[in-house]
Amino acid sequence: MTEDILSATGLVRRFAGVTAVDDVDLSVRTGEILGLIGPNGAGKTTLVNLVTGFDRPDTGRVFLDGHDITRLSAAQRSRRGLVRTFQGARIFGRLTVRENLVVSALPRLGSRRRAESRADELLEYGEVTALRMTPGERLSAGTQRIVGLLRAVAAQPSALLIDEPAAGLNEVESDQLSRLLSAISENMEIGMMIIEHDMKVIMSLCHRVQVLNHGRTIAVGSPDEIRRDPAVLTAYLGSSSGNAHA
Amino acid sequence: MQYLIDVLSQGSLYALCALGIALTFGVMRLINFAHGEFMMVGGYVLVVAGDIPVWAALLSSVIIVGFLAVATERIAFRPVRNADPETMLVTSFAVSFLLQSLAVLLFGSLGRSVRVFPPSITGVMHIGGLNIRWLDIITVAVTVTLLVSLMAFMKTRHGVELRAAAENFTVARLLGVKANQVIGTAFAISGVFAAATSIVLAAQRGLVEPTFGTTTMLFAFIAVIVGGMGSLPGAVLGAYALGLISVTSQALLPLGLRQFRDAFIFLVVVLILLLRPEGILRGHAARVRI
Amino acid sequence: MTAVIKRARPSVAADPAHWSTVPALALLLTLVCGVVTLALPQYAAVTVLALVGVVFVVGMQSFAGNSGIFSFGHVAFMAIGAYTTAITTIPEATKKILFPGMPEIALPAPLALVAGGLLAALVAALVGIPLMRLNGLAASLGTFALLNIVYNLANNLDAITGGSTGVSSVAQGLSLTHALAWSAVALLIVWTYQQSGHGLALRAAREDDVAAQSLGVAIARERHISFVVSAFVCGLSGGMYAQASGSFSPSSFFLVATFGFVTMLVVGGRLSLTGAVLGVLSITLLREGLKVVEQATQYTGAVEIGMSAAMLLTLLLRPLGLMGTAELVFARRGESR
Amino acid sequence: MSLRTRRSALTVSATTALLLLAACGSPGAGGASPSGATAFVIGYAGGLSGMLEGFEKPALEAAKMAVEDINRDGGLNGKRVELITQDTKSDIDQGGPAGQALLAKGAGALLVTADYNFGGGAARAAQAAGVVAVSVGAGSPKFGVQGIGPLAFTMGTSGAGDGALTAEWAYEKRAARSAYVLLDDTTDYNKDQCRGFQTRWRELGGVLAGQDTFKNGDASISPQITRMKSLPKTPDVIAFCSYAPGGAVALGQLRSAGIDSLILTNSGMDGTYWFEKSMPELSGVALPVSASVWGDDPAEEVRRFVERYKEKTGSQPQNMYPVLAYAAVQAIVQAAKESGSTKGADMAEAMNKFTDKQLLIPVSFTKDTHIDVRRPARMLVLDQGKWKTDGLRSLKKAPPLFAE
Repeated sequence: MTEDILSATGLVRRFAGVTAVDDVDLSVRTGEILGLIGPNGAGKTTLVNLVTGFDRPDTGRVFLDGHDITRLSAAQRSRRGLVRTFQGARIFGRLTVRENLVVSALPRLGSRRRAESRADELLEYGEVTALRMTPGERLSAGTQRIVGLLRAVAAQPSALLIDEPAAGLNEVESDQLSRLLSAISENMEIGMMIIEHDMKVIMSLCHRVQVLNHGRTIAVGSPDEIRRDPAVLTAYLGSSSGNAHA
Repeated sequence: MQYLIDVLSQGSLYALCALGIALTFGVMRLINFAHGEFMMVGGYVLVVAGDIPVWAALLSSVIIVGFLAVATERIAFRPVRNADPETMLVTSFAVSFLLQSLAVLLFGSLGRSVRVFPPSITGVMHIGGLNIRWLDIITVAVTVTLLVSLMAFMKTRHGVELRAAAENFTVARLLGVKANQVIGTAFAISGVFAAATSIVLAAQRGLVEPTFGTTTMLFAFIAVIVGGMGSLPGAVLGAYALGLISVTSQALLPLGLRQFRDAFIFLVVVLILLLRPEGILRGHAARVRI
Repeated sequence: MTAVIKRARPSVAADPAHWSTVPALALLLTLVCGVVTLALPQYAAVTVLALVGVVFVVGMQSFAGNSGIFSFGHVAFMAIGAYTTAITTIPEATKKILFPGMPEIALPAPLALVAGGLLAALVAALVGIPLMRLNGLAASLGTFALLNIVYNLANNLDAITGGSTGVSSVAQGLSLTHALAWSAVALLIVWTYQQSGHGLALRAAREDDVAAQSLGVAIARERHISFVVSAFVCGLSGGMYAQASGSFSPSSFFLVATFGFVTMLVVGGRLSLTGAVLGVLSITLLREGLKVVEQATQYTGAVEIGMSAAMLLTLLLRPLGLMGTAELVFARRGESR
Repeated sequence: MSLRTRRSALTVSATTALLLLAACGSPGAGGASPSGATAFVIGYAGGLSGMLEGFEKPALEAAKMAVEDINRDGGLNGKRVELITQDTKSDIDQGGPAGQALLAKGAGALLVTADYNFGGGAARAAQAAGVVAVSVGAGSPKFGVQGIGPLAFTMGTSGAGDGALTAEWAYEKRAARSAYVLLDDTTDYNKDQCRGFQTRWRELGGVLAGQDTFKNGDASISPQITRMKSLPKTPDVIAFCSYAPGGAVALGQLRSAGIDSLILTNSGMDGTYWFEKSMPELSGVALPVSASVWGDDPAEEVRRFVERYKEKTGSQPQNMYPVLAYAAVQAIVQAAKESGSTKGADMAEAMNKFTDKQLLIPVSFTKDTHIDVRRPARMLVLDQGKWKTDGLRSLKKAPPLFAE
């Protein structure tokens, strides 16, 4: 267990009688990218919220680098190295791109100057230096997603949860983002978990994939194993046929 | 028991006013400080109406204030509809300031006395040792009637649209709800509530002056937030809660501390907020989705 | 004129944290107030009061602008500053006759102002613990509660505050130079805070609180810091007010003042320091100008109607206020791109 | 993009230019300032619009009448008297600047708003400039040497004195023995009135049945009424320390709750505007005033003045402030005549010696007390919706002016 940078055991979360997350375990190692997939309403976002502290589990615990962080707030978890991105990029609209990154780097680096040089490095890394003084609200959706990712990285996370990075992006943007993601994974000491609908992205990026359905884990394994897993196929076909009738 | 009647009466007054504020808050996130001045205009309509029959005076008050509310929305609020809440708030300051100044110009600052109902129904009934003012009964009755009518209205097509808009304005628009129409309707109803409040208030106070609506409006505004922003039942609940707080603090504080009553009231308000930061009933406007 | 407005727009790719905002604003204030006072000595008092307003609104902006939370309570800090200054500067002899209950503390005038600021900051530090955990409108209502509590106490703690009659005989005399100097101090404090990591983190939380949390911003703590800083500046303005007017009462620091200052801030542009300054100047100017018109035409109501119309028009055309997010800076022609 | 920058620069330049232009364009220098050589100028800094307008506009009309009278009688030592005005917009902060504006136009004395806070600013400006300022009717004993300076005077009476006077009147003339104190703690004047009443009431041997507070903004005083109703016996009188509008609201609610005790209040409840429609038959409210405007003042001059006022303005005054304003102008001119000087210090010196000086109403000041504590009051009693004067009354024993 100690080699897992991020892990969770027995997470349960109920909303008004519905069990959105039901006894889920997960683990991510440094350098690894874990994919989290499942049909709509499977409980993926709720799970991310539980892990990152935006929601509290009814039972179960979350560990970061071996420490129990179940009781910490989202901000506290982030300062300890557990950072997430959002479905919408949630860029700070009236701050410049550079400021977006500086905000993120500040809590860990402390000094403004160091945070700024870190931000500049990452802007270079993400090839968006030209946009450094642009307010976030003026960026295209694709660029916002990239800046959102760089911003999360600026916080120097040891574990990074990425919520649907490619949703709504075109092919080119999606490829660009995938390249950035794998570069980050290779170059930085980081454990990553990605929620994504785009199977192409998941299959090409992830080392392991975990599948949720109705709040429960129905399969964990390599992308190839998952592709062939009968339970996964049933879940997706079943739910999509269910959707078609609804 | 007597205090309970006081609470009911005071709470109903706040509730009437709070519903008007909550309606426009719900559809466009506007904290309308001019609502107090809508009430003030309603009061002056009753003053000017003078000796015409009660029902005619009341009707003209409702019509004029309703029209004023819709007109204000057209002229002042529509252009800033998509701006930040702060901008809309200050816009409502401007409207409120303008209406108050006009009232001073037209009627003077001293105020005018007014008799809304004939003397026969402004007296007191004694029932089993309790003193019940007819006015208390009227206040509660008006509140309940309007509340029931509002609930009935909410079930009609317009009402459903209004609720949808209060829930999520962008989605409602995508579903084909006409923004201008919905907001116009909300203001018209808000105006009717302002007029109703002004009638009850004028009957209770017997005096209309340029700042007629201010205090009640401020308390109702607190009720809306304490009750749950954007939630109509919340506004009503918040109003009665506030009535309860103010009546009990007046009744229970010892004489030496009674002058600090308002400090106590606001202390309790802060306590409620700390316990329930999104209001007693969590309103749609307060909900954040990640 | 070398001062040029710089906009935070993509086309103007310059550093929004330009060093020259404070000097530029200080120069603007000095020019405007200096010229007005020299040319029209009868407006000297108005000018000094406008500078008091500048200090207050700039102080309020450092909280409201950076946190995005609208405050109805900052006038309470002004009250605290004013009472502190009064209590510490009214001569013993006067105190004995007029305010027998007042504590016997004496401070030199500038120190009294700072003491007022510090006490306001202390109160903000205490009440901020619960209040800054609230969000959005609930926080605004919390600040409104603070305003009402302070007003209620000031009105009824007669022995210390002089009750509704308020305090008088404060050593009068806030010269234009002093008022300008304090305005510069206030601008510097607020600008320094705004440019600090704390200011930046809070602005991020203003834009998106969820994202800010995910990046480790402790929002309540950042708000609290901002609240204390802005309370200090507003407390300072209260002390200045006491010295400028010589007398005041609880109602000097209640709804009318609150609405007035909030209006100045929003009309000027609440996201910008320059906006705060310009809001005070333009509203004061508008009011004085309309008063002249009213006096000349004997058309009572010109001021009120004109003010409302101008406010409505400004917000209609510029919903983020006159300045939006832009700041006044010194820039050579072309440098700002 | 340079266009945008240039436009912004333009905005700032234009704003600055506008600032300067408007500043320079305003009068003062250009305004027709009456020449000090041929005229003595009295400035009126008052709330001629806004929330005080109802008190101040009638006062201004009366001040104008006084100036006319004085000029008709030959002016001030051969000089004409002129009245100039500056509207404070009923804004406390505008008091000081308004006073300064008037002084800059050459005012040799100021009339200021009938309130310590609203009138104080202009009075302090006058004090600083060495000019006498007279408040039309501030009721705070601090309006004078103590709170503003030796050049400030008020025509009003003190809350403590008014309260004590009603206590004596009710105890002696109405044989009242039990009293309830209902205090609107919004202003110090109210607190002083209730304090003065209680002090005197105890000294006289009256019973205090209970006390309670409310606030002027309260829409309803039901809890207070409930408390009062729970008394074993309805008190004979209620010392009701409040003012309209809130006072009118509370008083109406007392009556409609069936509490018929005699209500002792103050000049803030003078007038018929607040009850004529809502309670046309209202009775049993008493208050002390310096002059009755309801046609039956014991002094003939006052009655004549009120008639003239009605003729001139076409309206019935709603309170004594026009009378006080008239007297204030007379006081200023008398002081200048008697001292033979228009210097503030000399005029104040003369005013300090006023003892029952007949200026429509008697006016008395001393070196330390610039509020009249001697003036006999008229008790106004409301009977069937009409104010009637219940004779002249002087205080037998004055309570302390300031709270201990």
